Amino acid sequence: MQIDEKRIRAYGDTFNDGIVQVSFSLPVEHGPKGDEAARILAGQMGLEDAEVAFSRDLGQSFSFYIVYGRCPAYVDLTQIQVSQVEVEAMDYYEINRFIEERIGRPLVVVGACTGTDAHTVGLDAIMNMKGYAGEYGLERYPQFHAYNLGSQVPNADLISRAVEVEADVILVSQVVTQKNVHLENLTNLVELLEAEGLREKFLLIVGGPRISHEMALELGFDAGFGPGTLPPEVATYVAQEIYRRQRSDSGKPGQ
Amino acid sequence: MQIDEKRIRAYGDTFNDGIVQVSFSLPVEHGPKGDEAARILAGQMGLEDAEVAFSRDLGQSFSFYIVYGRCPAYVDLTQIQVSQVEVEAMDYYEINRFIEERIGRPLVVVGACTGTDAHTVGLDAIMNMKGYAGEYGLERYPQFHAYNLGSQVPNADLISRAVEVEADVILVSQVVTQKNVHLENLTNLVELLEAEGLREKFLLIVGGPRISHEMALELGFDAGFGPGTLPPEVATYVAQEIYRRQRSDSGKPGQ
Amino acid sequence: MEKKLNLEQEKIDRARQAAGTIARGVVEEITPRTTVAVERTILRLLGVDGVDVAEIPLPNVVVEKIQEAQALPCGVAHWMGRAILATGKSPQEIAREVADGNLNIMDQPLYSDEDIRRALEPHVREGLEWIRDQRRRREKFLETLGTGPKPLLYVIVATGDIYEDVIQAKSAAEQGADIVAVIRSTAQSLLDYVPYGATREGFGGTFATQENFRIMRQGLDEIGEEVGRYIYLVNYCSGLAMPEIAAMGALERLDMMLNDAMYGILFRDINMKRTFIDQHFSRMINGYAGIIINTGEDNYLTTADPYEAAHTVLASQFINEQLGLRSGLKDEQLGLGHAFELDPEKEDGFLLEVAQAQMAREIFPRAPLKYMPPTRHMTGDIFKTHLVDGMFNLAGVVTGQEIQLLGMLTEAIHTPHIHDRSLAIDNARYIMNNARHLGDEISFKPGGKVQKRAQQVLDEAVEMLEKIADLGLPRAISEGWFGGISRSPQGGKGLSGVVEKEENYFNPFMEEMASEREGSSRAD
Amino acid sequence: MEKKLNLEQEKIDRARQAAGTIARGVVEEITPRTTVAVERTILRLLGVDGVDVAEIPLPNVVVEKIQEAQALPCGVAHWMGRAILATGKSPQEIAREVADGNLNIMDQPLYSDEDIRRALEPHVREGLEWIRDQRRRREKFLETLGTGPKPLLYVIVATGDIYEDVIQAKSAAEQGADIVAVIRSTAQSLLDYVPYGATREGFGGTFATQENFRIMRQGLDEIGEEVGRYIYLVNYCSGLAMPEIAAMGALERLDMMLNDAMYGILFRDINMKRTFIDQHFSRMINGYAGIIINTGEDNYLTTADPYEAAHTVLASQFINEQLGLRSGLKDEQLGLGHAFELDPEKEDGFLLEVAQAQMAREIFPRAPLKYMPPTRHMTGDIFKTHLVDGMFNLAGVVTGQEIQLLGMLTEAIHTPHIHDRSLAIDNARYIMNNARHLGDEISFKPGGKVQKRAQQVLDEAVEMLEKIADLGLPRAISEGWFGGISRSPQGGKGLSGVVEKEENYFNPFMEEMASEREGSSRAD
Ligand code: B12
Ligand code: B12
Ligand SMILES: Cc1ncc(COP(=O)(O)O)c(C=O)c1O
Ligand SMILES: Cc1ncc(COP(=O)(O)O)c(C=O)c1O
Repeated sequence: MQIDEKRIRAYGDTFNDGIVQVSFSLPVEHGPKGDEAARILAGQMGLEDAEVAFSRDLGQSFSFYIVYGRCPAYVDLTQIQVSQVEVEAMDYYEINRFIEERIGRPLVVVGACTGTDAHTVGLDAIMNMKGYAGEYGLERYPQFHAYNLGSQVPNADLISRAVEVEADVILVSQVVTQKNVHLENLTNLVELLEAEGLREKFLLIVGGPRISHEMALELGFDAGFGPGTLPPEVATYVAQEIYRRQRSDSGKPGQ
Repeated sequence: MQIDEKRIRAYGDTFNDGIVQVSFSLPVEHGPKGDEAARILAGQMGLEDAEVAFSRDLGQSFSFYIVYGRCPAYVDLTQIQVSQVEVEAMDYYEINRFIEERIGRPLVVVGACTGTDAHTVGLDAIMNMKGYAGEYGLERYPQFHAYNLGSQVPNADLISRAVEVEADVILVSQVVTQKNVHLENLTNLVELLEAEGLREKFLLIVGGPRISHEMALELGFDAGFGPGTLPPEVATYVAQEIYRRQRSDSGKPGQ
Repeated sequence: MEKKLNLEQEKIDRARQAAGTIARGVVEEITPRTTVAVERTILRLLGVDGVDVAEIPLPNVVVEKIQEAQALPCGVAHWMGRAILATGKSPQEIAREVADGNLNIMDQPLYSDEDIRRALEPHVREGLEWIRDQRRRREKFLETLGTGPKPLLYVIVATGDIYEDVIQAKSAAEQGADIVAVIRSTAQSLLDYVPYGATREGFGGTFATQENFRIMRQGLDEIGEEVGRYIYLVNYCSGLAMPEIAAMGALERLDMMLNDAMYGILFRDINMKRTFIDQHFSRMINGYAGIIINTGEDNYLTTADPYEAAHTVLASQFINEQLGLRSGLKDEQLGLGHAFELDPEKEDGFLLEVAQAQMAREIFPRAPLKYMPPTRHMTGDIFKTHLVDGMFNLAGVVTGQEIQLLGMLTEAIHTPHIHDRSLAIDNARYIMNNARHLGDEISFKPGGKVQKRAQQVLDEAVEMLEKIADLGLPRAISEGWFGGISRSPQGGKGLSGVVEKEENYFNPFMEEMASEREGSSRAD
Repeated sequence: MEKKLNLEQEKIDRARQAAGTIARGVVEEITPRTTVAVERTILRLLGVDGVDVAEIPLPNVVVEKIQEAQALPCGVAHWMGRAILATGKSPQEIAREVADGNLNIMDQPLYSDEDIRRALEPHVREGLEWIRDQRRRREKFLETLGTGPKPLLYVIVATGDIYEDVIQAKSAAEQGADIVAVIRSTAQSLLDYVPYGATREGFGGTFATQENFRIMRQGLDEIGEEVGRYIYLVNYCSGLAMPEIAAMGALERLDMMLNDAMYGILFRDINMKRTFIDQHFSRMINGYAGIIINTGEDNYLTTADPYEAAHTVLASQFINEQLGLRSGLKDEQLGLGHAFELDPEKEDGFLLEVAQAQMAREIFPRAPLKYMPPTRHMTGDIFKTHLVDGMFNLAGVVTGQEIQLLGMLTEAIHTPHIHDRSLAIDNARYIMNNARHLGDEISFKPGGKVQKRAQQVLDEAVEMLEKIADLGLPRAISEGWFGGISRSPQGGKGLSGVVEKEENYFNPFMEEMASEREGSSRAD
C-alpha cells in the first residue's frame, strides 16, 4: 500500500475511505426531523454518505446525534510544519553542568498559576522538588533558583515579584480555558510587561494542557509547553535559550 | 432563549456555540505532526478552534484522533421535509377489520432476506407469529397470508415464489451494508421485476437498520422501513396502500 | 448493612476518639472569635440584601463601616439592634440608609443588651421561620415526590450563565439526575463578598448568588414535578463568604452544600482561623436548614498520590465528622467525601477502590457518603474515561454509596456539555441497574487483597489521627499532612477578617439554633 | 479453580451422560456416509490445489467427475490411487490433467486395495507430515514467544480485502490483541467449494482461501516476533466446504477454527446429515493439527431470548463436547462458546451473566472457553456499547474465561474500523488489569441470585439433554429447540452432496489420524 503523503485522508478500514465519526447536540426535538437536521449538518461539514447511527433525546427540546460519514478532504503532510520547542535531550546532570560552564551562574525562575487559576499540579510538576514522572523539578536543580508563587496570582504581583528577585525566567501555568479566559490572562500579562518596558528582561514561558508552542508564540511568549511536559525539557530549553541570547546579544538577559 | 429555527447550530453548553466532537484515524505516525494533520483536517470540515483532545498510536504508522471544535454551519429546520411512510396508527384488530371490510380478501405477503444476507431477525420480527416488542407478526393476522422464505434467498427465487403464490406484497430485508452490497442487491431486484414486467404487480417494501423511506423510494421501492419498525406499522401501510390503489386504479394490484 | 471487611471496631473507636480530641481543639479556637463573613451572614439572616451604587453588597457595606470603627468585636447584631431601636426601621431599611450615607450606624444611642435582643427578636424569628418553612417544603416534596434509588445521581452544571445552567439542569433531570450542583466561577472563592443578582458570565462555573439560587431552585422544582422526583440543588458553601452562602442556601432551599472544614485552607490558601470560624457557623446554618453537607476529601487525591494518601481521606472524614457533629449537624447530614482516583493502569486497582469505599460505608454507616469520580488520570480519551466512569459507578453501587457524583467522559477537556451529562447518567443508570444487588451477593476472601487494604488504610488513619490529636490540627496542616499542601496559621487570605469577640458580643442566630437543636448524641 | 456455585456434580454427570448418548446417535449416522466436501478434502490433503480455466477448484473438478459417474461411494482416494498407479504422476498432476481433459479419472485400470493404499501412502504421509510440522512450529513459537495473560484478547478483521486485513491485524497485535480472526464474506458459507487465491473484495468479511490464510499467517508471524507474543490466527471451519477449510487451516497453521456441530444446520440451513458428516472429519483434522475449535452457542442467543434460552447454550456445550471428544479433539481444544447477551436494561443482568460464565467455567474446567460479547442489544450508541463491552470484559476476567472475543463499540454500525479495535483492546486491557484478581477475591452468597441462577440453568439443561437423548438430536432440531430455529433432516442445502459409502470405501487420512491418536479418555 503506497501512501500519497500529499493526500492523506481519514482511514476506517480501506485506504482513503475517509471515514469519520461526529457527535453533537442540536436544540431540536428528538425525532426524524432532528435526525435529518443532523444529517444535513454533517453534510455541511463536507461528509458524504452521512448516516445518523444513533440519536438520543436530551429532554428540553434537545437531542444528541452520532453520525458516521466519509470526509473527502485531505491533508498535505509534506506541507505541515510543527513549531515545537526544539530541545536536544539533556538530563539533570547535563543541564546543571551546561549552566555552570556556559552561563556561569544559577538561573532565577519565578512561576505562578495566574489570574483565577488554581490548578497548581501542572506547575508543581515542573517546579517542585519531587517533580513529575520520575524527573526532578527545577527546585531540585542546584543551577536554578526557583520561586513557586502558587495559585491565583494576579499578573501584576507576578511581575513585581520577578523584578524583585531579578528573575531570568517567568513561568506561567494556565489550565482553565473556558470562554478563553486563559487567552485574556496571558495577553494581559504580555501587555503589562510591555507597558512597563520589562518584556525583554525575561524569558517568558507558558504551559498547560491546552497550550501549544505555536499559540504561545502568537501571544507574545517565548515558548509554550503542552500536556505531558517533563521538567528537563523546560530546563534544557531555558538553559540553551539563555545561553544563546547571551552569546548573540553579548548582553545577559534578565539582568 | 428564543431559538431561530432557520439557523440551528450545534449546542455544547451555550446557544450557537457550534461544538462538535469528531474522531477518525489517519495513516500517519503518531506524534505532533499527526496531531497537526488532524487539526487541519478538522479545519477542512469547517471546524473553528479545532483542538486535538486526544490522540493514540495505532501501530503500523496509523494514529487515532479525538478532536473538538466549533462548527459554524447551521441548518434551516423550516426547510426540512422528512419523507416517512405515513400511517395512521391502527392496531391488530383494526387492521384485520380494515382488510376484511374494505379489501374483502386476505392479502398475500412474501418476505425474504435476499442475496447473501442471513440476518433473519428483523424480517422475522415483522413476519413471524411471535412478532416483536409485544406486537404480533403478520403470520398471526387472519387477514394476511404470509410466506417467510428465510435467509440468503436469490432475487430470482423470491420473484418466482411471489408469482407462484400470487402475492400482493414483497417484503425484503437487508442488513449487511458493507461496501453498499445492499444497494446492489435491491437495485438488482427492481431491475429483474421490471425486466419481467412484474414491477406493478407487487407492493414492494424493503426494511433494515440502514433503510429509510427516502432511500427506498430512490431505489424504486414503494416503501422503506428503518430500525425499530413494528409489525402493525407495516401491516397498516400495506392495507391502506392496497386499498388506495384498488380504489384509484379500479383494478386490484397483485392479481 | 453486612460487614465485609473484618475491621476491628476498637481501631475505629480509637480513630473517632482522636478525631474528637482534634475537633475539641478547633472549637476552642473558634469560640472566642468571629469574622466579617459571620457578621455579614447575621445581617443576611436579618433580611439585609441588595447592593449599593458601587455594586457592593449591603451586608459588606454595613460590616465594613463597623469594622472601620473597630467596633466589630461587639458584633453586628449589637449595632443593628441599636439602630432598630433608634429608628424603628427594619434591618434592610437601615442597611440601605447606611449605604446611601443617610445613617451612621456607629452613631446610635445606647440600649441595654436585653432591649437590643428584644428589638432583633422579630427579625431573627422571621429569618429562622423562613428557613424552617423551606425545610418543611423540602420534606413535603420528598414525601410526595420522593427521590431516585440510591446511589443518587449527582451532576454538575457549569456554563457560567445561570439561564443556560437551568436548561442543562432540566435536561439532566429528565435523563435521570437526582442532584444538580451549580459549579462556581473560578474567581468566586476568594471574593470576600457574595455577588448580586442573576449572572451570565463565569469561568469554569457560574457565580453563586442568591438570585441564581432562586432561579435554579425554581427550575428544579418545575422539572421535579414533571419527572416525579425531587431534584436536589447543590452549591458551594466555601471560600471567604462561606457562611453567607450557607444563609443564602438555607433561605433558597438548597439541599446540599459543599462545606469542608479544611478545603479552603488547603486548596484556596484561606487563613486557617478564618476558615475554622466560618465553617462552624456555616455548618450550624446547614444543620438547621436540614442541608446535607459534602466534604472535600476527594481533593487530597488530586494533589497527593491516591494510593499513598488513602488514609488521609479517612482521617479527614473522621475530623469532618467530629467537627460537623459539634456544629449541630446530624449523621444523616454528613456527606463525607471520598474518591475513585487510583491510576487506572494499576493492577487490581478496582479491588483497592472497592476496599476504600466499602470501608467508608462500614465506618460511617449513617452518613450519606459522597463518592467522587475519577478525574486526575483522565485524559481526552473520551471512550476510556467513559469506561473508567463505569467502573466507578460499579464500585458505587456495590459498596452502597448514597451520593454518586457522576464522572464525565470529557473530564480532561471541558466543563460538561449537555450530552456529556446525558451519557454519564445513562452510564450510571445502566451499571447500577445491571449490578443492582451485586453488593448483597458477594463477600470478600478473609485476609484477601480487599480486606487487607481496608485494614491497612484504617491502621494508617488511626496512627495519623492520634499524632494529630497530640500536635493539634494547625500544626498537622502546617506540616502538609493533607493533600501534600502546607499552610501556616498566620498565612493565607482573610486573616484580617478575624475578630476577637468582646464580652457583650452575641450572635442571635447561633444562640437560637444551638438552643433549638438537641446536641447530637455523639458530640461531647 | 475454586468452585463458587454449589452445583451438584450428579447433575453435571447426568448431563454429560445424556450428551454422550446423543453424540453416539450422531456418530452412528455419520459412519456409513461421506460427502463431496470430505472427498475434496482428501484431495487437498493429498496436495491437490489450484483452479481450472473456469476458476473451479481442482478438488471440485475431480470429485464432480467421479460423482457424475456415480462412483463416489468408493471414495476419491480409491480413484486417485488407481490413477497414481496407472500414471505414476502426483495427485496434483493428475487433477490438473483431469481438469484439462487430458485424463479420465474414471477410466483407470483396476488395482488391489492394498496396491492403491500403498500408492497413496507417500502422499498421505507428506500431507500429514506437513501438518505435524506446522503443529511443531506453533509449539515452538508458543515456547519461545509465549502468549498474553488469560483471557486472551480475540479480535476480528473483516475489511473484505486481505491486504487491508493484514494492516488491521498487525495494528491490533501492536495494541495487544492475542488472537485475530478473519471474518468471512457473507456469501462464502453456502459455496460448495473454496475460492482460490488472494482476494480483495468481500462483503462483511474476506473470503477464506488458502492463499489468504498464508498471507495472514505470515503477517501475524512477523508482528508476533515484533511484539514478542505468538498471535493466534482464526478462521471459519463451517459452511458447505467445512472440512476443506479444516485441511487448509491445518496446512497453513491456523490456530483456532470456528467449528460447530450444529451452526450450519441452524444458521445457514445446511442439511443436517451433511453437516454432521462434515463436522466430524473437520474436527478430526483440527484435532490432529492441534487447532482449538470455537463452538457457536453464542448464536442461539441472537435469535432466541437470551434469558429464557440460557440452558440451550449449556446443553449445546455438552453436545459439542461429546461430539468433539469422539472426533479426537482433546478437552484443551474445545473452545466451547457462550455469550454475554442479556438485555442491558435487565436489573441484575450482570449477576446472571456472571452466573452463566462461572457455571461454564466450573463444568468444563479444562476447556478454553470462548466468551462472546454483547451484540444483539447494542445500538449505534458507541459510548453505551463501549461500556457494556467493559462489563463483558469484567465478567470475563472475574470468571476466568480463556478466550475473550472483544466487543466493538460500533457493533450495530459496521464491521470494525482500525480504531474501533484499538479502543476495544484498550477497554479489555484496562478492565482485566484493574480487576485482575477480583475473581479470586469474591465468593457468592449461598442460595443467592448468582448461585440460584446457575443451578436453575443446569437443571434446565439436564432436562433438555435427557429429552434429546430419548428423541435423538435430529428430532430436537426439527422441533426448534436450539435458537428457536427448526430444520428438518431432509431439508437444507447440500444434501445431494451426501454419499453412502461402499464397502471398499476408505479415507486414508481419517484412518491414519484415528490410529495415531489415543482416544480421548472421556469418549466411550
Ligand atoms: C486536579 C484538578 C483540580 C484540583 C486542582 C488541585 C490543584 N491544586 O491543582 C481542584 C479539585 C482543586 C480543581 C478545582 C477546579 N477545577 Co479542576 N481539574 C483538575 C483535573 C482533574 C486535573 C488537573 C491536573 O492536575 N492535571 C495533571 C497535571 C500534571 O497536568 P497539567 O496541568 O496538564 O500539567 C502538565 C502540562 O500541561 C504542563 N504544564 C502545566 N502548567 C505548566 C506551566 C509551565 C510553565 C510549563 C512549562 C508546563 C506546564 O506540564 C505539566 C506536566 O506535564 C482536571 C481534569 C483533567 N483530568 O485534566 C480538572 C480541570 C482542569 N478543572 C476544571 C475546572 C473547571 C475546575 C474548577 C474551576 C471547577 C469549579 N468551578 O469549581 C475548580 C476551581 C479551580 C480554579 N480556581 O482554577 C476544568 C477546566 C475546564 C476548562 N478547560 O476550562 C477541568 C478540565 C475539569 C473539567 N472537565 O471540568 N481542579
Ligand atoms: C444477530 C446478528 C447476527 C446473527 C444473525 C442471526 C439471524 N438469524 O438473523 C448471526 C450471528 C448469524 C450473524 C452473522 C453475521 N453478521 Co450479523 N449481526 C447481528 C446483530 C448482532 C443483530 C442484528 C439483529 O438481529 N437486530 C435485531 C433486529 C430486530 O433489528 P433489525 O434487523 O434492524 O430489524 C428491524 C428493522 O430494521 C426492521 N426491518 C428489518 N428487516 C425488515 C424487513 C422489512 C420488510 C420491514 C418492513 C422491516 C424490516 O424491522 C425490524 C424490527 O424493528 C448485528 C449488530 C447489531 N447489534 O445490530 C450484526 C450485524 C448486522 N452483522 C454483521 C455481519 C457483518 C455479519 C456477518 C456477515 C459476519 C461474518 N462475516 O460472518 C455474519 C454473516 C451473516 C450473513 N450472511 O448475512 C454486521 C453488518 C455490518 C454492515 N453494516 O454491513 C453487523 C452490523 C455487526 C457488525 N458491526 O459487524 N449476525
Ligand atoms: C469541599 C469543597 N468546597 C469547595 C470546592 C470548590 O470551591 P471553590 O469554589 O472555592 O473553587 C470544592 C471543589 O470541588 C470542594 O470540594
Ligand atoms: C460456529 C460458527 N461457525 C461459523 C460462523 C460464521 O459462519 P458463516 O461464514 O457461515 O457465516 C459463525 C458465526 O459467527 C459461528 O459462530
